[in-house]
Amino acid sequence: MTQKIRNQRLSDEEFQRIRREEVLPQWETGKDIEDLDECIAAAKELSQGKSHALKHQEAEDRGIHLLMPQFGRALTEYTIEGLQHVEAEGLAPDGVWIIFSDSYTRKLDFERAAAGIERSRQEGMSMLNGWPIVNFGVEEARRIRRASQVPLTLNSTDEDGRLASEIALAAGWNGANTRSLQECVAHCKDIPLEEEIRINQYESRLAAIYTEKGVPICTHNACNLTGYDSPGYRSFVVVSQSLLGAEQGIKYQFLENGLNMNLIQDIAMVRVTKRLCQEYTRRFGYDVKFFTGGYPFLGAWPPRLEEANAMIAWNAIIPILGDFTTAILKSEDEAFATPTKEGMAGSVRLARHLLTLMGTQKMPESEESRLEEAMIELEVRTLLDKCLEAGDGDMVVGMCKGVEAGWVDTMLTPWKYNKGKVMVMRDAENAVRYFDPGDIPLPKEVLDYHREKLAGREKKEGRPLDFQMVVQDLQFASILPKRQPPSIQAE
Amino acid sequence: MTQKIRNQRLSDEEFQRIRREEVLPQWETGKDIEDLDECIAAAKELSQGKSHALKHQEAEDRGIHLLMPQFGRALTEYTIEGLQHVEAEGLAPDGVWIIFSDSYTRKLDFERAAAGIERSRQEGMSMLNGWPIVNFGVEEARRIRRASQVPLTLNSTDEDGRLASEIALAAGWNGANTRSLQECVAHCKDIPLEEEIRINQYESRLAAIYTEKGVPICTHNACNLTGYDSPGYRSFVVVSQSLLGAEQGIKYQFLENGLNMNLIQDIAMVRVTKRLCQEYTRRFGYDVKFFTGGYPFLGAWPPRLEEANAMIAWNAIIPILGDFTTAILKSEDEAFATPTKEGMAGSVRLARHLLTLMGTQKMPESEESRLEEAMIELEVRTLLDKCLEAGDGDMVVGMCKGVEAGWVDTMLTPWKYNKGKVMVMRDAENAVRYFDPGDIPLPKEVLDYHREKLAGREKKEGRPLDFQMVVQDLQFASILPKRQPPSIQAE
Amino acid sequence: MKRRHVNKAVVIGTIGADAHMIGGWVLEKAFREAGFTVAFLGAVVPQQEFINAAIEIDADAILVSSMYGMGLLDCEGLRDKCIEAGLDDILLYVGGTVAAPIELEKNWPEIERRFREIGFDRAFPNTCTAEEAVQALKTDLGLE
Amino acid sequence: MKRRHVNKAVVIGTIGADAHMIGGWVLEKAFREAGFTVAFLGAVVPQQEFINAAIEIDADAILVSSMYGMGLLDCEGLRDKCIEAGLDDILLYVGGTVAAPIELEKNWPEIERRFREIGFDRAFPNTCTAEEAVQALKTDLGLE
Ligand code: B12
Ligand code: B12
Repeated sequence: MTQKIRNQRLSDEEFQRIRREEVLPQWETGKDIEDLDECIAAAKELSQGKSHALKHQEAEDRGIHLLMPQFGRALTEYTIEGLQHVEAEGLAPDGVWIIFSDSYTRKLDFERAAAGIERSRQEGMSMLNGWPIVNFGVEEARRIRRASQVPLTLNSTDEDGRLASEIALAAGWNGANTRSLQECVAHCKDIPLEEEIRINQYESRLAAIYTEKGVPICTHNACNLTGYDSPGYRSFVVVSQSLLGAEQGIKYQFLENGLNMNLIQDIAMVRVTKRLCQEYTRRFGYDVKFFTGGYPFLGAWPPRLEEANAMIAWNAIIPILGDFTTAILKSEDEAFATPTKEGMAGSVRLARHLLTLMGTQKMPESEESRLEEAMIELEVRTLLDKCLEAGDGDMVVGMCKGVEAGWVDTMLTPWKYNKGKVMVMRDAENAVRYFDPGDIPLPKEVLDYHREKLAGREKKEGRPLDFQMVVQDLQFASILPKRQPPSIQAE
Repeated sequence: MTQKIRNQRLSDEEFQRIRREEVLPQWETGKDIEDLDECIAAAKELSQGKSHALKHQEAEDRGIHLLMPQFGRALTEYTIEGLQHVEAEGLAPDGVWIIFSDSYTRKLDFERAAAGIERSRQEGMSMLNGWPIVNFGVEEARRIRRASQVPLTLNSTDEDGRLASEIALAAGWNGANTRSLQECVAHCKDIPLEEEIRINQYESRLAAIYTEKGVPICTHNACNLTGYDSPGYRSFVVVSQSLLGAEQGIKYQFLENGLNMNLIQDIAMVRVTKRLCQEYTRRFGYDVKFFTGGYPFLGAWPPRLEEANAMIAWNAIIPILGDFTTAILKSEDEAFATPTKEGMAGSVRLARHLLTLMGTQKMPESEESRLEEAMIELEVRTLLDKCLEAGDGDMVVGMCKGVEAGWVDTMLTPWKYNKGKVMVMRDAENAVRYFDPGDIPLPKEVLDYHREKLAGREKKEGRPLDFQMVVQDLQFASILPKRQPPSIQAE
Repeated sequence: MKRRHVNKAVVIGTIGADAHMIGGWVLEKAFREAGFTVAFLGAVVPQQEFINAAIEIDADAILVSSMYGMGLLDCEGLRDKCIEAGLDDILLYVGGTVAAPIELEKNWPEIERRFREIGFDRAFPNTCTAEEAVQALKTDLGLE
Repeated sequence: MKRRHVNKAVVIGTIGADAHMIGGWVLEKAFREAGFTVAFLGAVVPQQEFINAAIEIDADAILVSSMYGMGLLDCEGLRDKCIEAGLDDILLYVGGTVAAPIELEKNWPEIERRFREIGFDRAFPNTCTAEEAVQALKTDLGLE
């Protein structure tokens, strides 16, 4: 990449040029959505009463929580069948779907996606890990839209989700994401951050155009990342992305925060993230409405029903107690395959009953929560401000410099531009702490705080911290206990 | 009853007389435990490494939580099979059993219990709701003791559990309860409180004698009550019982607090209860060690797996976050029958995994929790002090007067001596509040606090509180949502 | 079945050594609301007490609640005692968690068979709401 | 199978468009600890890269990780390419959550059958620990 990218809104001409030359030609189904105004008009009708943005606004007004399960199968029939099953079992009306596309689609390998569809038909099973939205095109996506009672959002996250989002939005789904670092770190290998940002400026602009023309789009602004990242890094990613999306004109963002499993830390992370998104977007003169969601644990899950249910419950309780708008759900199938309809219906029932049981209970503020928030906030502000400084007030320029220099860094990603000097570890309360902060500019008091917390684990386990623990932590929630056969037999 | 009862230790002669004349003759198996010293010696050996008291002490020292599932079948074989199954699936080593006796046994109707055993053999199913410990006698109880790897405690709660506890203790189980009001309110109909206290002075003294002779016994001091009682009343029952047990010489008490489903209120209740137990026992010069446990929701459970799992999870999370020593477990079978071994194994796995996930996370203190504690404490102190005043320093005399006058009162019990003027209701956070305090001496600020909380529910639901809500609250956690069939069919 | 005159009166209670009374309490409210005379006996009620109360209020039906699992055992003989007392055609309902073994409790047709065998007219699982109970009795009494 | 000399060297990577690399990372650590030379290729690795690396380090085995569900599709043809490249007797292992349909993923014998059919020597479910993986390879190489 030689082209220098900045945080700047795409002009209408530039947008149209990219659409025509880069995006729609990616696959043959692009030609069915050439007329953008027609698409927007159709979307307006199709998403009537099923708008992600408005559903969230309504939930906030009513003081309730939404549930957000996930589903996606290689064939449209399977996908519709699954959605309807789960909706009937308790998702509707206060729910929203995340529908996966498959990983070939995400890598723009539509030939292999086509082969996967064929293969799925032959085998009578879903041989792809999601619904290949681009291969099926806009009319099939509209069929799904009509078959469901609740808002649909698309998860087709990777380097380039533009065509997938175009099709989804034109079908009355909520398709778009506010992404940059999130994608590089989670799913990419070779793409430079500049190029990823350029691609996603288009997608954000697309969402903004729909919004401006009367179809409010609420993008997902996620920090699932590698599934094992410090809360400060997660929060930084979301706040920086919020600025990128806002510049393109996005008015609603759903902050999808990957949870690390510590109640206080996770809630603190989400509160700080939302607060800083508001503060920084305002500072730059944008006007954006933010909703919050908790994305369930993204490390290895246990391969047994009861342990999975413990995960499902704890991952719903954190968002409820944290007063996030939405609890995203995984299922008992997590360790094996993408969720089945039965598995997802089970999670919805479990989470719904938690909502019944818990009423409007919330986690109160405490000294501990204030301290945790203060520490995360300090870390994130330091990073944000360093970016803005390095970028001369331009977040995009600063982020790119930060990654290059390694002071924006995380641990375990396939992305070659990440330095990977950072090392994180769980403390005794399973909060994620820096074991080694690498080159990130962690304020001394934050580093001391993390060290102190890790010392607590050292004390609890009665052995010094070492690299082996870092490795073990990756599977802390997936290893099942050994059976304990009776030592004394009944007589 | 003409005999006036006081909170006073039974003399050895009186104890021996009651044992010989009242307790052992209740059923023929009483004769196998005539020699108390022999029983204690056997218990000492059999409970080696499986002592309830010492296991709790160890858990406290190690900073871990114990799990306490429940089981009991009409026949010994079924019972042993179940215990071993659950222990192998994760209960051992850090668990403790509650073994139910059946309800005939609890009412001393050993003839019907015998018929139930016979019937169970004929039908090849457990036709009783627990293991009839008295009919089977001490040798069978020892067989169970040997077959299990963890401490056993007996739940044979009702008017008179003396013979059952004698047999259990002699078999190396932990048999005894510290009971008075708990039993009257939960299981009795006609017995006067004085008589119930007299009966239980014996049981407490029995536990103390075992302890004095080298077999430490930790009694259950419970407030399960009607399953739907205000936290203040629950706490009052436990603290008053702690004094009665302590006077008889009990050195360890397991405070088994029925949970009402509000995180902050339940934790506050348990903390206040433990604190006041310590304070009041010390004030009277007793030296008692207290452990805490959370008894799962005792209202109607949902008749479906996933909803039951939500209950199991929330009922384990409250004790873990509250740092209670032990989480008592119910199972997915709760709405249908006493737990199956498969159901209990499932609960153990789920709860164990929560322990893994949560590490040493605890609920921090907050303004809300301090206020809740202060309100409960004020209510309980007022009741305790009023009892001591009315009883001229004697808790027993005061309690009896309080019940008679109706200022010790709860809502829904079969016990005819309870006035039942009190009415409780859930607030918007599902905490239990006084809708009508009847004649209990609730300090004005406590009453105001409850009213304010109930007003919050009124506001949330947008309708005035009424009696119908009291009735609905009884089934708030058991009604399953209706299916929502798709309104629009897939094309 | 030949039906006697209808008096809109029921006896409600929990049988045997069973201390559960919340279900009965909820039923009582619902039946009163529906215009019935109710003799509510609470919990731990012996068979004979049900019969005495039924005679006293001239009841159309005895609603036996049994929650603790020994309902099948506790209800045996009640129909005979009714007949002895001259209450030949009184309706006998049972409801709750009536059977200790889960194999039985989840096999409702078998439960119903067993209760019919000992002279009961209907058996209700504990998922039955108070409104459903009222509705069933009204139907059986030809009230609606 | 006739075995060539043993070089204690393995190639590890995640195949196809699959971005998961934590499992491979854990395996790498374990194999290094056990004294193996490891070429760790990370994620999103095309078939040819595995083969190039295997030639470069003279590997005894290629350990293909596949987590995202399209393992069966992505692995087809790898054995043929190995043979073309002269790696006739190299061991081919696959591991992870290899099949998108849960019906298949929970039917491990069928998964093994399918992978054997396309020339793999072993297939491991994602409950396999790194230590077990090391042990299996040592056994196959006659090292223990
Ligand atoms: C609350 C409760 C208690 C309270 C009772 C408080 C009170 N004052 O009543 C307390 C804590 C004291 C208690 C004690 C015991 N309980 Co209890 N208890 C329950 C629980 C959790 C809820 C029952 C309830 O109140 N439901 C709410 C009311 C409104 O609903 P309901 O009773 O089901 O009634 C409705 C319907 O069933 C129907 N209905 C009921 N009767 C009838 C009759 C007719 C004719 C009709 C038409 C309809 C009908 O209409 C009602 C309104 O909808 C149940 C489990 C559950 N269901 O979740 C266990 C349960 C009933 N208890 C059980 C047991 C075993 C006991 C104990 C022996 C202790 C123990 N081992 O746990 C003691 C009983 C001792 C004794 N002598 O009876 C078992 C019974 C097992 C079985 N059937 O095989 C249960 C099922 C729990 C379990 N799974 O182990 N219990
Ligand atoms: C962490 C994770 C991620 C992280 C990956 C981070 C990273 N840097 O690797 C992120 C968030 C980025 C991610 C993304 C996606 N993921 Co993912 N992810 C997981 C998760 C939760 C854990 C995987 C993990 O790291 N485990 C810990 C490591 C240590 O264990 P492991 O990988 O299993 O490896 C061990 C063994 O399997 C074995 N092993 C592995 N390979 C091999 C090879 C050989 C030869 C041998 C002997 C042994 C062996 O040894 C290892 C050590 O014990 C799993 C679900 C689960 N298992 O709980 C889903 C899961 C693998 N992901 C899944 C999917 C679908 C995706 C996405 C497409 C997004 C989505 N729809 O959710 C994208 C992938 C996009 C792409 N292009 O690949 C699905 C795959 C479905 C399927 N197989 O049918 C899973 C199963 C979740 C689910 N149930 O839906 N994911």
